[in-house]
Amino acid sequence: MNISYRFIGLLLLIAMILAISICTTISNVGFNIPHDIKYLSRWVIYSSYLVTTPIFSSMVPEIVNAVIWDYRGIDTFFETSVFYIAIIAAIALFREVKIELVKEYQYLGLSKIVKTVTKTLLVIGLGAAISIALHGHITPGGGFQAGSILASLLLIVIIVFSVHFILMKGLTKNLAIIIRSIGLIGLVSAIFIPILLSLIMNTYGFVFQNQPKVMSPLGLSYVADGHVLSAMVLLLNIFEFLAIFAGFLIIFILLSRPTKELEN
Amino acid sequence: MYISIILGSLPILIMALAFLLPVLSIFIKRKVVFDICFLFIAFLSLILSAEILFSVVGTQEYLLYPFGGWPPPLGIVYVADYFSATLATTISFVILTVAMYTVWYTRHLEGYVWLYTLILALEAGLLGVIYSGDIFNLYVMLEVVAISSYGLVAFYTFRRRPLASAARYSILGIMFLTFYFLAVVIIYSSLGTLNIGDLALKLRPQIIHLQNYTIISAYSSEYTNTIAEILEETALPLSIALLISIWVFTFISALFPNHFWLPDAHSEAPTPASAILSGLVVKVGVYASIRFLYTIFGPNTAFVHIRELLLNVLMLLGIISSLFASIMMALQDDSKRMLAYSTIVNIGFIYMGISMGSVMGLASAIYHLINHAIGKALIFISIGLLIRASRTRNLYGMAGIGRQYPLVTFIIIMSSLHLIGLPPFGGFFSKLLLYQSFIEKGALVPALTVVIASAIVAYGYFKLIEAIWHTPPISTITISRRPIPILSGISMVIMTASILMLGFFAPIIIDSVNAIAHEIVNEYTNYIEAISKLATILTPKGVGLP
Amino acid sequence: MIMLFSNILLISLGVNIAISIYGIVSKPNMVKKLIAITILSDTVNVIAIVIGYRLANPPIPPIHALNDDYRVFITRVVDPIPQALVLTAIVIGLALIIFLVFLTLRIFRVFGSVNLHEVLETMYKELPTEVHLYEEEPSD
Amino acid sequence: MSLLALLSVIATYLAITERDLLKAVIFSALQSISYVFIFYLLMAPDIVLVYIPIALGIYPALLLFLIKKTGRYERK
Amino acid sequence: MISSLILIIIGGALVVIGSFCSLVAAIGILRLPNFFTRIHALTINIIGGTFTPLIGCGFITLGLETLGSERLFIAGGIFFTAILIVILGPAGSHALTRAAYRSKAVSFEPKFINQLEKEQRGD
Amino acid sequence: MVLEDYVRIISGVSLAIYFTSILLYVVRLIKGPSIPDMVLAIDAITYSSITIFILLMLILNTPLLVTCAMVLSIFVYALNIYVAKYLESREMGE
Repeated sequence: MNISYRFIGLLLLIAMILAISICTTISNVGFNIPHDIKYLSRWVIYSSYLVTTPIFSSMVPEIVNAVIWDYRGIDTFFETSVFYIAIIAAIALFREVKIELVKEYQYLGLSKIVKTVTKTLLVIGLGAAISIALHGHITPGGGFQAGSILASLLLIVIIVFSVHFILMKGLTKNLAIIIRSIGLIGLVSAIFIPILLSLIMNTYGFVFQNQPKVMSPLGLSYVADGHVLSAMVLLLNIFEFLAIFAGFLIIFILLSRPTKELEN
Repeated sequence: MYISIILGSLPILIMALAFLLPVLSIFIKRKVVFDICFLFIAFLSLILSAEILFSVVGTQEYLLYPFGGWPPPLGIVYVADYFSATLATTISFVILTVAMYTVWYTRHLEGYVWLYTLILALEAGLLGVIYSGDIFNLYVMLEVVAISSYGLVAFYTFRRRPLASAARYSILGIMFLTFYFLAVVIIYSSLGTLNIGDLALKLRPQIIHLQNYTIISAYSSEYTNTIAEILEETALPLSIALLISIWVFTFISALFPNHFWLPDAHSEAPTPASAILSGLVVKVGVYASIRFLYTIFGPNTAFVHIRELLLNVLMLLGIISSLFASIMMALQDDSKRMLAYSTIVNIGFIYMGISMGSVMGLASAIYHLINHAIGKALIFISIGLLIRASRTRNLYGMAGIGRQYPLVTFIIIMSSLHLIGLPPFGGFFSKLLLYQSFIEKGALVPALTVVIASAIVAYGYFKLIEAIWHTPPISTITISRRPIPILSGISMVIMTASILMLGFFAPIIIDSVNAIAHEIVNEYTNYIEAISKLATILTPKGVGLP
Repeated sequence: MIMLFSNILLISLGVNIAISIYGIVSKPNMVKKLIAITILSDTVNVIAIVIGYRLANPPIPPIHALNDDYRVFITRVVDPIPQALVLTAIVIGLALIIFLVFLTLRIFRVFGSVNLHEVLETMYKELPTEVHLYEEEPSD
Repeated sequence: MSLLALLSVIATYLAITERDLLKAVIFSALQSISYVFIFYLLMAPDIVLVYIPIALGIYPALLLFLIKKTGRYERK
Repeated sequence: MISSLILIIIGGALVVIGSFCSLVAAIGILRLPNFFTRIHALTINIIGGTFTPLIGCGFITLGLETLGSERLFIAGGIFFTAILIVILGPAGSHALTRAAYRSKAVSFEPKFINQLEKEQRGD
Repeated sequence: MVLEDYVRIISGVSLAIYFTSILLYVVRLIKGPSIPDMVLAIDAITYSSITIFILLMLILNTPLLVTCAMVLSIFVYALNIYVAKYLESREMGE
């Protein structure tokens, strides 16, 4: 009886959506998908890989990556901070809980077929994630994408093999915190590189500066296949990859502790 | 217009130093090291933000920082005008004084590192909100503030009430901030830009001639001449975005219909966190409302009608909020809960001041905001000392505890008088200014509300003082007297001195607050001009779209 | 025709938002609230991406090929800025969800229930009876 | 695309009204897949790459951890 | 030119076979009576409905010379995806079926013969 | 040109068939009496969508989107594993 009510509700909902949209279309109200993009985006697209005037370019062909690391770098930095604070708050919520290792971890987990396949998958996925992180500024992808892919692969490993497997292999919580800190310190030092350089070279530098600008001639770049590409975004992507993946690892290790141990 | 690297690196620096503390906690176990680091970071932020304030006041120009060297609508820019510089200095000052108390507070607490880290992250987020000149960056910083507040509220994980109140607070907070993101997206889709100065420029096509700002409008206006038509087309979405964002800000600052989470959340946090949440975090919503209602959708835009309506609604909500919360406050038995309700009363006053729409009203709102930030933090930390001594928060349980600590009781009395609004403290002058601004416009109901709510609040505070000073102690609880810790004693004395100064130098402060309000209400072109100049400097000559 | 389709798209997304708000507000179970929150933030992200879409023949993702002509590219590319904003918003939403997951687990440990109505009832009920022993410290 | 949006409405409705939380998680996975489709059709490969691991890899796992620990059925 | 024609024709044929298999699998998943029979239809979907057309698409991209020098990269990606699916799909359905059998989450009705149960009992 | 038209026609027809089969899978997902049935339907939907992604990439001529299908093919496996673990074991972490 209950189920049938739910499906009648569903049908009414869909009929309502269709009716409202037809009515709005007939009365010519509503959102039209535009034929053109915003002028600001034109500027962003133009200056993201404009080799003719390198003083106003970010040298990143992947425009979304250019926006998140160059034009809006501080957003991304603080977004990583939000993630970090969430982890800190999670650790603070579970701060007095200890974990005991189970030595016979090979009897835990799912069947042998799944374990073998997961090992293969881990190798393949590690390669894919690293390539996505390294090519983040040329092809789709970047630090977050690679980090979250690798983290979810590790989650699959935790679920297939049990958390003790990962801990016995040496990927403990403290190691994850250290990797995460290396990533974050790398991020912070990378965004302050131009300022340090400017102090040495006696010019002006901006926080998050990627390529030469009007007021300062600093910039990190490298040449591949005759194309000048930004090395700064590459660095930031790698550090972000480390930070995101280790952050997720902390979360998963905390979360996958068996309940029995939590109660003590 | 000056480019200041201090402004650009301040929130990032605090956040990065806050990241270091948990890493150090793996290697170092001595608490003294972390105390020194914590106090040092808080002190550093006070020094740097005061430096920013002094250079803004000294040079009479805005301080700006473009991140990555991109001209404003393309990149993110931090802006320090008089208002944000003043507010940031207040925030750093309050956090430093609360930090001095926190060091004593955590002396037997497990997991003090997490508390320190969360407080520093909260400070970075607050400063970022204040300095940010970009509405999406504002969203990110609001999320930083929000998530560290959730973490602080849920800090006592072994007790029931903090967890439940944190759950309600965080679920609603996530929902509301998602709506703010929706509003940002709507604004971007209508006007094609995210920069506050650029938005302010675009929304006033009749007043400001876009040709004067060629560089900034070249970046983001597809129809430089026909912006008025675009405004007509997108009037409905923009009004919806304005309504949504103001609604979200009233949630953050706990105005009447959205206030219900505050008493639980603010009273269940650790005491230093309560001081910061109650004194500073709710002010973030006020700041953002002022930016949206005055700088962006100001009095001269095409949105006059919807803005007037919104101001009237805010006035009504402020009146209801202050009356309701003052009655609720007088009924409480729990000391921290009482102070939390007092925060809602004062937020009501501040919103009433904002919604007058005049220079004087805004000035009184800003003055009251600063007064309340310092006074509320002070009374929270001094009550926290007494709570520690008596081991209970209940007023009847705390009976007579004040006689053991005469200095603390004296400070509590002073700060209560400040918050009630009696001379010679700052609270009196800000409430007087508020009252005058209502009388000036002939609005009798708000003026009466200020008086009545203050009287009811006074009853609540007198109940508190009577309980801790006059009532004889209950014999079952043995109270042992301990010396007042030095650091928190110093911080309380500093804050008391500052609330006295806010009262003694009231004429000067009223003048400067009036100048700030005048700047925001009338001289909004200064903001746009500063950003436009920055864009002109940073754009290389001869660059244009093919 | 295009307007009809875009209207159906946007109205369905609006209905999704409405359903998820209903879920957040009226369902007492914390896990159900979590599911509703994920749906809400995802839907807002989809709306942001829809706003950045354009009608071109056919549109292409915002990535330069290394030897691209700007004039041809600009006629087909979709708007990159909403995509960048959404990328940021997705990670922020994930962080908040992670915090909520841990909070829910903690609530279950302490209260023995994840039903928020029950939890709040328990909380308010124990207010008059429980001794207010807060801010506890070891006696020294 | 509008068809997929309708599909996501179905999935959302079922996920919210379902009392069995495990089924609700599976319905929200269906909703995630339809959103992945929409992102793909709207030409946002970066979003797809970050949304797939998060919405199909991490959210269901977190929710299943929670459901395993707190109980499968939603009480009235 | 001729080689690319052959590649494209083979690829097109594989895609058509794949879509047929997908339809068959859909009908099977919809109409078959219980979970353990439906898992066969899923296998048809994995191998016939996904692996075959992906190989076909790889051949088509190899054959289409208008895609230019990037087509090797795309075809590599497609073949990689196909191999991943061949590895992961059966393992995933194995895990699911095993869990469903062990936890008795699925009813056996209509049941004709349960060979696995007999073997486990040692008959 | 003839070759491209041929490819386009074949891919278009296949796309239509794949979308139809996705609808059928959705019916099974809604009907599905037990949890493994529903997961099975989700699996089938995801596999079909991988194929659709590749075919759409051929039709729209946007070669950079191939990575999306690759990553999606990794994560089909995830939901299977999670539900299997949920059904099979006492704790998710063990």
